[in-house]
Amino acid sequence: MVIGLSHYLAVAAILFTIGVFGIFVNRKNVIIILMCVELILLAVNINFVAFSTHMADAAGNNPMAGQVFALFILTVAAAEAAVGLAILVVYFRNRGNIAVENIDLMKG
Amino acid sequence: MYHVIVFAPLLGAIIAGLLGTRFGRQFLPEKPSMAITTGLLFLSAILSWVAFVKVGIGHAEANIKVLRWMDVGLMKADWAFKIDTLTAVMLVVVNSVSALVHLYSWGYMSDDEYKPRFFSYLSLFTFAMLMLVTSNNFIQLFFGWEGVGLASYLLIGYYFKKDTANAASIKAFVTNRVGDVGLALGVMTIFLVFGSVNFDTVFNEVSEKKDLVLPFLGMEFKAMELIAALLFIGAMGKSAQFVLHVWLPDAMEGPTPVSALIHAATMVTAGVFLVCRASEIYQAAPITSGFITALGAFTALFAATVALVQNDIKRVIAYSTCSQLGYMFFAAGVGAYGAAMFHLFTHAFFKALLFLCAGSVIHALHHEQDMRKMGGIRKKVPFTYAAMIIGTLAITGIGIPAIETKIGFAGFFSKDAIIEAAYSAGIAGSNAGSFAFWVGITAALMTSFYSWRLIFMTFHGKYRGDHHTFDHAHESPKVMLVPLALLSIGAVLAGAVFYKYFMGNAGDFWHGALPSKYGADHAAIAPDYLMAAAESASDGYDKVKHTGPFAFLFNTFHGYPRWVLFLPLLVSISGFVIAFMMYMRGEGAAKHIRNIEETGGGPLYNFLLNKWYIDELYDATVVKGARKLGDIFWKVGDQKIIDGLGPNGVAAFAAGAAKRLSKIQSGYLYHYAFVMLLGVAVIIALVFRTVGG
Amino acid sequence: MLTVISFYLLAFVAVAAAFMVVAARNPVHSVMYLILTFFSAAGLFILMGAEFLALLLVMVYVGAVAVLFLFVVMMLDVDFVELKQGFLSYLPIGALVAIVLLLEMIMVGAAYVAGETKTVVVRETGLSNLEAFGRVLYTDYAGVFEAAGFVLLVAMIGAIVLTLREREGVRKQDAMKQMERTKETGMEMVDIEPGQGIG
Amino acid sequence: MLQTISLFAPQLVLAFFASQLLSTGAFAKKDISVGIRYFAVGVLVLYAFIGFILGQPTGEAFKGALIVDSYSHYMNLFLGLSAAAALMFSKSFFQTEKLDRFEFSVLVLYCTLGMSIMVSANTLLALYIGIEMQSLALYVMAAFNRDSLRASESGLKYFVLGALSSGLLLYGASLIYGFTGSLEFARIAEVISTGGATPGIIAGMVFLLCGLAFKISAAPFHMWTPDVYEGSPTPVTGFFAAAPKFAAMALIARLLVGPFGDITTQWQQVIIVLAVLSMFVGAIGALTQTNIKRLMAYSSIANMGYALVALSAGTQAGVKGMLIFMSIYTITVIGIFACILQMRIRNGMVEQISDLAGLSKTNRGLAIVLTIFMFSVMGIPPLLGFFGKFFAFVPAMEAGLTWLVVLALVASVIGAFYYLRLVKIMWGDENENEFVEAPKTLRGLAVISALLVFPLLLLPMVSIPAQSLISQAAASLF
Amino acid sequence: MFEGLPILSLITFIPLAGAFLLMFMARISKEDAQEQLAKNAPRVALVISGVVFLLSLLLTLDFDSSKAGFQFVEDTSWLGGGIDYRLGVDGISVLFVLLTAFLTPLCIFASETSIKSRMLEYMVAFLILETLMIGTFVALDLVLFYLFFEAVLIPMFIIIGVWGGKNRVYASYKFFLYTLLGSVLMLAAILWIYNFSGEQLGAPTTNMETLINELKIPGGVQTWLWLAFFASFAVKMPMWPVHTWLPDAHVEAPTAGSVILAGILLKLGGYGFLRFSLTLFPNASLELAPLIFWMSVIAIIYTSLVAYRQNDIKKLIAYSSVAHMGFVTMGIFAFNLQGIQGGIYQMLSHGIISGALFFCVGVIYDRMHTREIAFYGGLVKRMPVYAAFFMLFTMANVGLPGTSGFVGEILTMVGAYQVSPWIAAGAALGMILSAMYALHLYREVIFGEQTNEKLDDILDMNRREVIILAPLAIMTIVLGVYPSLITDITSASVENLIANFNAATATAGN
Repeated sequence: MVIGLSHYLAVAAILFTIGVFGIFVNRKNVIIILMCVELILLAVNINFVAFSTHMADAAGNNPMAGQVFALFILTVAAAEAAVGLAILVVYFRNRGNIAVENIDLMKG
Repeated sequence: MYHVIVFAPLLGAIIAGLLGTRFGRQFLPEKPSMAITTGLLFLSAILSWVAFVKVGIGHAEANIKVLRWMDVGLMKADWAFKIDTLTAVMLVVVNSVSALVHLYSWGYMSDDEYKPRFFSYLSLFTFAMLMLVTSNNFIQLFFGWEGVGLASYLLIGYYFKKDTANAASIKAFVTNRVGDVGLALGVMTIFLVFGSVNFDTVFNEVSEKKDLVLPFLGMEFKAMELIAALLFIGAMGKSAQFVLHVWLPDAMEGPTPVSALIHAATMVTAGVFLVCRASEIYQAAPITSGFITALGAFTALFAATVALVQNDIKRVIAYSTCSQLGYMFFAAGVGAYGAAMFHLFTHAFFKALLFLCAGSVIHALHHEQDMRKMGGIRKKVPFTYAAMIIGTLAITGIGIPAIETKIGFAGFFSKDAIIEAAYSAGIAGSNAGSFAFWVGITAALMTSFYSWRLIFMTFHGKYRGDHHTFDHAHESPKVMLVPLALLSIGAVLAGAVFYKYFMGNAGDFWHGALPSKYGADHAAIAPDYLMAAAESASDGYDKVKHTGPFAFLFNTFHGYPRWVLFLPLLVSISGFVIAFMMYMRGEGAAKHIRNIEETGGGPLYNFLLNKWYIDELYDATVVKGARKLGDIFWKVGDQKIIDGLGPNGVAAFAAGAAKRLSKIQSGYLYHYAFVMLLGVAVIIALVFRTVGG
Repeated sequence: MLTVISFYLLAFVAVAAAFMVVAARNPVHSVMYLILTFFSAAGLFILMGAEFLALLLVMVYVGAVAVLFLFVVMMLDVDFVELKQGFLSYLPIGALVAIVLLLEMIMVGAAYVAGETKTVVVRETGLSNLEAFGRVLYTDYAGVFEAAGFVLLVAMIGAIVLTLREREGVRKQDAMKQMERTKETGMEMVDIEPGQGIG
Repeated sequence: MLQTISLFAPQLVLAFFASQLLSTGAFAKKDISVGIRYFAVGVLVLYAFIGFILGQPTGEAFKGALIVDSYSHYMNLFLGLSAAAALMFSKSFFQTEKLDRFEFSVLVLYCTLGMSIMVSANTLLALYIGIEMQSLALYVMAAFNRDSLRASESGLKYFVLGALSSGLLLYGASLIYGFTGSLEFARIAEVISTGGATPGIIAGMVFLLCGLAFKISAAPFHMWTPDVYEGSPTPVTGFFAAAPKFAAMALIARLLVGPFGDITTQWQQVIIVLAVLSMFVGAIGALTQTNIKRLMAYSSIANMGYALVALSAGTQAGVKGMLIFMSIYTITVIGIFACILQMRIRNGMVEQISDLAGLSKTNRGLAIVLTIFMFSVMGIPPLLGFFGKFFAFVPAMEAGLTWLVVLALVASVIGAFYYLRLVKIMWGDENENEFVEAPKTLRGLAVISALLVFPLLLLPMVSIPAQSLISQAAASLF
Repeated sequence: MFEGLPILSLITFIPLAGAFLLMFMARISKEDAQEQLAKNAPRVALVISGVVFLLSLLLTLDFDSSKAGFQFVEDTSWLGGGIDYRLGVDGISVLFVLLTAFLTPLCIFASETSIKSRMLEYMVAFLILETLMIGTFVALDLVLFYLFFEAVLIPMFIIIGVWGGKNRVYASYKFFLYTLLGSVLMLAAILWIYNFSGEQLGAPTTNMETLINELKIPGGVQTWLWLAFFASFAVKMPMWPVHTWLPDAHVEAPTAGSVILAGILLKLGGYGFLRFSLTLFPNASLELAPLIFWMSVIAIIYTSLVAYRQNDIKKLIAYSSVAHMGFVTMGIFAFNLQGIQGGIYQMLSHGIISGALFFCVGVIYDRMHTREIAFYGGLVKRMPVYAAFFMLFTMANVGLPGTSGFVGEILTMVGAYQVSPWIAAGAALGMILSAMYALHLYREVIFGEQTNEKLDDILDMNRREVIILAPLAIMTIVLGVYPSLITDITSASVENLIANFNAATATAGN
């Protein structure tokens, strides 16, 4: 049994789904949602790396691009996390808690 | 000349209408506007007689184009005059009666506050009627047709404050419209068949298109029958024939001169005129002609029965008019167009006379019209009384039959001519003809009865109304009496003088305006097809010689058995006798009136009094039906169905959808995320479904 | 064989930890599980031969992001929130959608495997992973790299704009102010009357 | 070298001046936000026109990461000007709300930089970086009024969902990368045209589109829009509604006809689903709204649907139609927000539709201008909005999507209802509020865009060059 | 007369320029001058629309009625891609231009006293409306036509919505959305045609002349396109069963609004049928003519009966408008000279008559502020002049010969009769019903005893009202007596239209 690309893809898919699932079943607090987002990004990263390392060595294929992309995702995810948490903090200051159920001031 | 004849009344109407009424700040005072209209009308009338002589005797027919009118493809109709004898006769009738009515109205309407308006309407009516009779095409005829309808509407509703007058005017207009629709459809059919609406073109081509068959409303008809029938519907409306007669009695709400002018002498005869005008077509339409005969006869009878019991003086005369029109129609139906026109002509005089006399009585009694409240006023209004007697004698057809010298009142000649025509048609094999003949006789009996009943109830016996009124009753002023006198002369002489012309005994009077197939003397002869049938029949009416004391009755005079000639006179006299017995003997009228008040009258009496309940029937079906249907269409159709399912329904649906949508938009992050992911899942599934992967 | 075992181990840990991130009641625990997920993922990266990214993942995510999370969780002092009634009734349909999504994604992966036979690993090209990065990152991707820098800058501006509050009455260092200080401004000569103190 | 620089001059201008302004602002002793705003506006205008100033150079920059063509020039023009307009009308709002900070201008500049990268993106990586740069700036701007619960809530929602959409987008990108072996658009297109559409590519494309659909708030990825529009400070909402939408739409167009040009039938379905849902959700959702910003959110959802109808044709005419539609929509939206920002009564901003009651009496000019916008966005001729729709639907018709066009038209009738309500309230209802005089800039902006929306642009001398510019832009994608 | 002068553009856009002038004046004038300006606005508008009327009168006189094609054609490139700015008139449209130009000044004149608020805006709206209406009739480009056709909604919506009665909101919405829904379907069809013309003719175009003469649309599609156009025109006409917006709109609209609505806007539908349905989709027209026929007849009978039961004067007249429009559609789809000429005639005459009737209602509404039939009664005593005018127009509405109403009705019926006697008979039934409701109205309002004390001081028509109604009355009679005034102008174009139609349906072979 060889561990091939599809194995990694499956792991990534599962992580992605957990992340997604976490977003919409989570009723506790927003910060978990942010973590779920990180999970999603991680899943994507696994995808990229897996594709990149299992790529056919054909003309025009660019194996490194996937890893570079993953690198940038890491970077941007960090930036995103910073902004996200900043917004969260602002929200917390205004609202006093970060329960997801309470974020419904605007609707309709 | 013809321009003047036709347009003088219009000019009068415009002047009086625009300048004389308050509509135009009354630039003209009352008197001048009345004088102008009346003067112009007299001018017109005099010229009409001139024209009558020129055309009827001198045969100076004319075709005059006035102005282009409709010109759309083949649909060409101009404002134009076709002057032939038929027109000339009508011109004389219309203008003479109208002029006299104008004059009469000076007196009758003297205490009215809108006189110029009234005169304007009268002149307007005259103009429309003239347009009708002078028309050279069906469209202009239709113009006149509806024009007189309008004028009659205006005149019936002249007392605009009276609700009954308003209702009557609308009823008249709408009922006429029903007929007009028939006429319009007839005109359309004519256009379809002939590709033209000009009289000359159309009538010349009748023989070619005789056997054409047309589909109409899901059935197949012979074109000529269809046209004839549709045109006749128009005639029924205007001439108040049964089914569409309901407006005429109600029209008596209008001032009496109006009744005389419109509802006796002119407008109501337009139908007869139309049938005569289109005689070429009717000649080619035997079935319809038969129907006309039957319906005309029936109307004559029906109206006469109703007239027997009416108490309103004008209504009696109105029903009498209706009945007389029936005579004219059955004459036309059996092909005796000349007789029909003749009766139209004479009837105009004596019926106008009767109405004007009635008007005079009403005027005298301060607008009392109920005969039950009259009686014994012959001394108060002797002149009117005399005139009325003359009129009654004329309508009942008193004269001496079966002699070469013509002696008799106007009605005698024309009515007898009609009855004889019906008789000969019946002999010739037309069932409708024989039906018409016997009905005509019966109706003549009734005519005589109700006419004399009117005389007796009004002028004889004791006065039954308010004595204050009686004391103030007085003979009408001279302006009213002059027309009475002139018309009386007409009622006496019109028959005797013009008999030979109308009946074709003095040269070719009609000169092609009517089918000219007349016997040597006395009355018309049935159309060709009937004659052919009669000749082939084995037992001709004059084959068997009668003997005995009354044999002379069965001998022929000018081809008719004498009893046919005597019977009308006989029933006429019988009618007088019955009426005399009932209303002159003893207490007379008063007893009858009391009797009915006490018992409420028998069922037959009430049936007749209520005019066979035709009005009620219409009210229950047509009027209520239209209302109900209108309500249903409006409240259910428009509001519930169309709006409910349409705009309002859609709006409600959209609002509902919006509400549901805004519920989904809950504000919760997880819902939002869920929707997004659901979207992704669905879209992927959707795309893959078609990819097949 | 070792790779197989390590793969399944790491994959299992990653998935389980990820699940716990969602399921844990205490946010602090969630963060911890997140860190565990990252570690396992880093292991997977190494299995695939992407050592540089594995290290980066640990450094950036565990070192920076996760700590940031932890910091915020602590700072906000988030309460434990009990699961509410609606949760369970909502769960099945949520799970259903998630599973559908998962199936779809796996289907895609499976299709790939069916279509692709030969897989190569980058390492065999003879370059180390780090070297390979180095060759392209500042050449081919220089522009994007610059842009990524701006992204970070934007994030920084954003974070500062949103959270920095210059409160009154808070003592803080002002370098410019310090440097601009001269003897004249920094020093005030006060003549103190005996027994008065500085008033 | 100069040639190369001229290629990415727009981005360079933005990056350089943004950083300059940032440091100027950071180190300035006083609050110089006003000055920086004007400067930023200048920068944006420069950015908008620089491509044209340099003679519309074309080529690839940054080793193929960015592509410069007529399309990107056109987009830069529009993005720059609409961002400048948004920045202009933020002034009075932020000043009166005491929120004015120079960082806002800088963020707008960076955001625009992100958008300019998006519209020029030639690889998935550049696309991602561009989107993130733009998005991060937008998240912050949404929450810019940090003391307002609404603003922070909208920022939070926007952020969380935005991150989720980024995840989707990235997942798609990874699939595409994996199945084509490259991130470059040209290479992807090549692989697809030779190897055909594998499920992986299609799935990747769908994920990618879903991620991008979020950015243009196409249903069912629209859920954030009403809340964020409502909560964000009004000028920010105005900015949201204009430039970023257009940029994302342009990016989608580039993606669809570029790398995915050969799988039109597949993406067409996605676009059609998005279009239909957006049109109807937008139209129906707006019916019950009482807040004018929320209303505009739904309106923008619906309008994105119409733009997608144009794109769904997948032809050059389709792209052209989309460009025309979005250009007109952008102008309109800027005008509308300039009007909304003028809704100021003595107690402060008002956002309720009912507050507009009797506007035609109290402020006739504003009422007329707003009426023009409403009828324009309804798509009633002769206003420009009609022509936007006209040119958007023609290509769809050409592509045989008659039913879609009919649906779109029906949706626009439903949509007309709520715009009408606005008109009715302005002209028909009795007035309750006395509006205070609006600042000149806002009035100017509103009037200028109203004049543009008014058939001024239809005059042959304007419409023909404008059309040729847009045609050229659309053609450069093919 | 007008060589080298873009006369149609002038006629079309002078009112718009006038509207801008008014707005500009309002903009620059000071606060205290506003009132003065509002007072003078109607006069300015009157002058402008008067100029337009004169110009269009000259245009009509200069029009060569012997030619069937378009005249005074202007053709300037506009949007590119075959969508150009093309104007022109033929025998059919020139009269509608004249009618519009004729009615607008009257409306403006009437509004000067009856409009109480926001005079300036009202005048601006009216002038814009005039531009749009004239534009619709002169446009020779499909898109340009649609532009004007649809844009009419804007000022009309505002006129009803702002200056309307109590229930104006509902009415204006209904009016707007109803008609909008109809016309967007037409827009879809226009888009299709535009696209199809590209396929068939090589280059896409919306030039109506080219499309009419050269485009051959295949049969099955014709039906769909026809239906799409029909949706729009039927709503505008309005035909049963999409007529329900009209009574509401009429009732709520201010007098002049009603006049324009009935006088011109309804004609856009009929004009559209003539201009597009018959020319672009001849086979579909032929195929679906029975549908139109039945809808027309149902409209005539149904709405007449509904009209009979109304208790609001305006609503009654509105319903009668629907019935009269039934004659128009019936005539047009008879496809013969009489029918089509009659349809055109009926539209023009109805424009005058119903306009006049709405003015008449306006006269008493201005005095008493109610349109309840029951409120009135016995007006003839106090208002003889009014009664006379009202009588004339009522009779014209009934279709009395001698008035213009008759010519249209009889021609359309003659036309329809040649195709189907059933239809003509049904329409003829409408003649009776029209007499019923019209006379009922007249009786209830004008005749009878005056019982309502509030009517004691009602004044007769003032000079202004007479000036407004007199030309309409004169036109009603002149056109009734001398219809060739109109039929001569239209005949060449209509004959050409029918010839083309017959040629197209004959070659199609079905």
